[in-house]
Amino acid sequence: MADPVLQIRSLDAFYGDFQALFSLDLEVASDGVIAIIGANGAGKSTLMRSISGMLQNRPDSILYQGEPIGGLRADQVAGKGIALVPEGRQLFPSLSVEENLIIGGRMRRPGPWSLAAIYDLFPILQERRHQASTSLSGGQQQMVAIGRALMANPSLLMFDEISLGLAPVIIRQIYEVLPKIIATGMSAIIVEQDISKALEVSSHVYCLQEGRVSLSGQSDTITREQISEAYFGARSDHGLA
Amino acid sequence: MTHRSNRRQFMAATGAVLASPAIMGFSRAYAKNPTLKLGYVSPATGPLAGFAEADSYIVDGIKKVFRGGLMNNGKSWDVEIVVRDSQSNPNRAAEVASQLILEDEVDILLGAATPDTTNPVADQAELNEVPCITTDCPWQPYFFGRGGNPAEGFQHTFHFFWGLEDVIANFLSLWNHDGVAKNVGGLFPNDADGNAWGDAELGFPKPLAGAGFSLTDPGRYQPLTDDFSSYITAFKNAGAEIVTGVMIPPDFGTFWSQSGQQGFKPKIVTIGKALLFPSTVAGLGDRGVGLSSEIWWSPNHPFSSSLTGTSARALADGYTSATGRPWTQPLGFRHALFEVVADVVGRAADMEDPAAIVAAIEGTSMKTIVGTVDWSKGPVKNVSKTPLVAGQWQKSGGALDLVITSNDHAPEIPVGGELALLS
Amino acid sequence: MDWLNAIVQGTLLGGLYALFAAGLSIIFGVMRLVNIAHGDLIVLAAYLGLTITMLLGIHPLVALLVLVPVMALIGYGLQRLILNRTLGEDILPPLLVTFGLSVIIQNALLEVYTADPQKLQAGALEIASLNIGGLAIGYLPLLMFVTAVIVIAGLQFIFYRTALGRAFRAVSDNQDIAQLMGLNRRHIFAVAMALSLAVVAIAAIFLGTRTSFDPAVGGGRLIFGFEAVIIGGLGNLWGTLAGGIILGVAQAIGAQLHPGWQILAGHIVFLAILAVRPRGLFPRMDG
Amino acid sequence: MTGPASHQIERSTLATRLGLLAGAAVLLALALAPAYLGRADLRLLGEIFLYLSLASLWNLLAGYAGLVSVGQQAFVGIGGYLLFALTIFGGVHPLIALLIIFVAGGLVSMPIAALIFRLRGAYFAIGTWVVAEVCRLGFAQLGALGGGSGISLPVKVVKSIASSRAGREAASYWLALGVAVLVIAIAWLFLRSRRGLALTAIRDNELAAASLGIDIWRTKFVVYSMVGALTTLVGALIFLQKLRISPDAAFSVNDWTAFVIFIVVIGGIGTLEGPIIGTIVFFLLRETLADLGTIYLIVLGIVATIVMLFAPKGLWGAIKHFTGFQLFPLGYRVRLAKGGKQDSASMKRDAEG
Repeated sequence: MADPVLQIRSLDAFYGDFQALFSLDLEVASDGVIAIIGANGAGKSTLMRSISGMLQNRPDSILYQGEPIGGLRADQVAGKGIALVPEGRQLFPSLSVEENLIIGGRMRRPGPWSLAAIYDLFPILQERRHQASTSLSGGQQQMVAIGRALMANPSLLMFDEISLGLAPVIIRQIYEVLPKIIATGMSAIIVEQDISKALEVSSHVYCLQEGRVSLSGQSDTITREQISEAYFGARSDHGLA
Repeated sequence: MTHRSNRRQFMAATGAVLASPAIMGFSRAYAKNPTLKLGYVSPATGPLAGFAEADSYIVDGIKKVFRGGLMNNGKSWDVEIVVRDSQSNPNRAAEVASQLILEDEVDILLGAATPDTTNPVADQAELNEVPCITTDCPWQPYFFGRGGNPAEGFQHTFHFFWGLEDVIANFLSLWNHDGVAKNVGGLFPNDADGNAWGDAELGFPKPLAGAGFSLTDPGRYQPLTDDFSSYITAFKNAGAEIVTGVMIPPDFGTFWSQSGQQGFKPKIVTIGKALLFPSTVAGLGDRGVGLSSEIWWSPNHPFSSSLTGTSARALADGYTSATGRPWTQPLGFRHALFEVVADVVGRAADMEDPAAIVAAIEGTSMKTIVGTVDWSKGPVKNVSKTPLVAGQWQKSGGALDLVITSNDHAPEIPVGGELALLS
Repeated sequence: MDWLNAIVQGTLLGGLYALFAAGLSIIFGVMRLVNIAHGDLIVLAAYLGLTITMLLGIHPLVALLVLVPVMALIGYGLQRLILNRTLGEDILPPLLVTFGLSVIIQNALLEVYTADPQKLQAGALEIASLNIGGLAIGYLPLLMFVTAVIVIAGLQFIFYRTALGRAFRAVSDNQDIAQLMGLNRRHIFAVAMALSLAVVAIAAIFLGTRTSFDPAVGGGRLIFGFEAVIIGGLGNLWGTLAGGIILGVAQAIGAQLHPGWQILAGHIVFLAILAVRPRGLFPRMDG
Repeated sequence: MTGPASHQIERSTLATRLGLLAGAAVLLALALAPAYLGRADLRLLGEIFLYLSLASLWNLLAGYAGLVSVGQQAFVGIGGYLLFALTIFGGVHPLIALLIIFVAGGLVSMPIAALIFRLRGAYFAIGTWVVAEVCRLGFAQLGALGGGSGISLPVKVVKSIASSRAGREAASYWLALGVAVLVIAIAWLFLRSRRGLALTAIRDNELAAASLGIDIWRTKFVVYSMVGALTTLVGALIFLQKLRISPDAAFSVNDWTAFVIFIVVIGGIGTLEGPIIGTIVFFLLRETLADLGTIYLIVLGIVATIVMLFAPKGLWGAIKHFTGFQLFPLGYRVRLAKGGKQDSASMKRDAEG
């Protein structure tokens, strides 16, 4: 097996005095796709913030291509080729659709993604490219957010709750293009509430509970019972919908 | 019986001495010579700092003169001068004055430079019944600005300077010039000086009308105004050939360059306050030459110090050689302030009694470096007037100089040249 | 005619206010920084300009070639070393720190340059004027106004047509997400402050040529700058120019009615506009 | 772990109770000060109390209600001018004038609030400043009150407070002490009241507070008017000491707002104790350095800047962080019955939020 693109080794993450992640270990193989699931407050967003540099940690708790990045700022991490599609899309309202995309590509890393390639993937964005990003529908905004991250030509792309708040038909469309995107040569981390979607696109899955990994395994072999237990803790007798 | 001894006795009795910061003043009772404490408030910092630029030079010099002590009733008194900065802020002036009175327990309070300093200082002194002498502020803003009543006057506060009637008389003789229409434009701000100069009863309007001049006075502007177009338009419409006012330098600067731009070319521009200091006028470049102003004091004044015998010329030269800066008009008045103090100490019947000090101030009649100071001859109680002349900033040999061109009202001060028209 | 003249002169004065305000508008737009020291920085720049003209014996307008980069550098350093530490949700820390800076600059200038009023000498330009249909329009105010328009147009171009402007707006919209785009907000903020102080340098030269200045005059002008920015609306530099002109004309009309109402009229127009439109006339961003 | 018997909720700790006891002793000592302190010290203390009042009021506004005003000098100035107007032209006794001024201050603040509450954040701050400037320029137009020249308070008005000088000085001292105690007591009681709790909720999260049915506008309005009324009263007392008022002095943004903000920030914003510490530090600096002129102001600016950058919760914040002590108990602590785990942190709702 090739060297992993991302290794997380006993990561402790804090918000001030409050500890959100406890000695967390995680690994993303080169060209691999992992899914991260877990209940609200389990620490998924904290993990995203930690990897992307929005939350700074002990430098060697996060290794990217063998290099410690845990202590870097978000802009430095972005320069190394890690991009994030943030939860809730978070487009820049005072930038037009095209400007949102362009600013995503301002690191000018080489790779397959360009404005033309994004418009190819999401033709509707080309039509709307001069509009204010806030005037688009939720699904279209998600396309811009994905395009904006792709423009960086990242080696590791992270999706934080991309189906949140979108109509099922839109979610389906997005999950249809997702494998195509990843196939252009990158690793991915997908944070998702929809467990079946998460298992469908990933090769490996981690489940977080109260800031710790409660379960990890191959997406195709893991069972619903295992997930259910990992979601709600050992004593839970709830089933999953 | 003074408040001071009151407090001392009380503190000694209660043993609370150690709790009080005033312990420093307490030692006086045991010193060999008694100490006279003078408190002096002036605007060392802030927008008015120009008025106080010579203060430290004067105070240092005076301290040397007073080193041997001042004689009173055959007894030598050491003199301590406590200087406080008003920060050009009347709030702060009141604060430091009250500190000087209550904390430093000064025997005489002194203050100088514009109503923003003299009035709060004098108000605190009056309430706390401490003798107070101030200068460097026309007497009307001082007297009426504090709600003074000519019939009663004040109990403890005294002032020497000239008044509006003097500045008006001097300006009028300056303006009585062939080829200049008797048509004046007035620029009076809404501050203590401006309101006094522009006052319908006490200010410029009445005497000007009496002397056959017509005055265009659009109203009081707010200091630090950025646009004087409305004034310029009014002056142009009225055909004003003379401009007068009492302004701060930035306002005059704005007015004067806008006048140039908007084609208003008066023949005489005589402005109080803004044109006092050489640095301000030099800052106006060629446009500063030919402007005229009141002159309270200059090296050409034929007076000398009653303390040191120094002539006005020597005082100004001493300042220039010590600091490298040109002389300024407040220089003489600062020196005179301490001349008056020394004179008062010499005559006071009892230095321990504020009432005796007040009586000595009232009885002052002396020649100082700024002229005669005599409170018995004042226009109102508590005010003594010093002579005033007027002149013009002229260029001689490349250097700007304030030349006395009119001495009708103080003939003892020699003129140095003639008024030249601006256009 | 008098009224027309008042309006024309007021408009030209609006150019000066817009120059005061343009620098504020940039940093307020990019990082919501309320810079109380802005007025004192203008005075600082005027003194530096004075020193440059004296040392090199050059015309104040030529001194801009030196002054603009110097002030920009000061701005960059100031932001990176001090002001960046104050930025966050709370508007109080920047407010207080710039209040502190204002006091420090004012008194340091007093220490170094004394309280003497100073003025920049621009020679014949100061009083030369153009006569249009009986209206005398000074070249200096005209130049000031034209400069304000050019500066505003330039800033608007930078803001809405360049990569730097995109970065400004992105950081302004959402600092965290902008960081994810590889934008270092500390650097972007510092560049914005550098730009702001470059404009301050231009404003300072005009202020110092127009009338005399001393260390204390900065604060009084500051409030007009803020008013122009707020009247115009956040993120809209043309709005800032409009705001400056509205203030200038309001003052001129107030003065024509009664000299005492001149400054008051500007403030009242400001409050009236805000009472009706709390976000200003032409906002392009959300506060 | 549940059940009423296993824990009790209380506001105060032993340290707090001791602190209050000590505070009461200090207060008594201060009240008796005219008997044993000299005039200068009384005067200085009086000034300290007035600044303490201004600081506590501004703190209530900015630290608790989130209303960062740089225009409180509007109320100080209005208070001062009303005092002069009422006593000189109305012939009202100064002490009665103070009562009228307090009410008038509240009334004046209401339309101002209605106008500036439309503004948010920095716009609000600038708006308050402009309102204060309008007051300054407006009073400068009132010729009867001296216009731009200013006006002195006739000595006989001051003397009507008490015939003897000692009596006047004591009265003026007690007024200042009284208003400081009044302000702090009102702030404390208010913060413990229902509205005060709502205020803290708003400061912590405006959206959440709104969803809990708290009327944010109304709550802030009440605070603003209350602070306005009290600030006006303090302003009247300040100018009763200064004896002279002019528009620039009355509506000085530096004297009545910038220095007050310095005090609150140095002491610790958002705590009742902060303004007390800040006032002490401010006056220590002033009394030791003020003779240095420009240097003093530069030092003051530097101190305020450093505190804001490196100890944003101020000196009291630092003290509290290390000791957990608070003088004015606002928070609740859960004390578990014996055997229970000591865990106050999760339920503590202290003043810092």
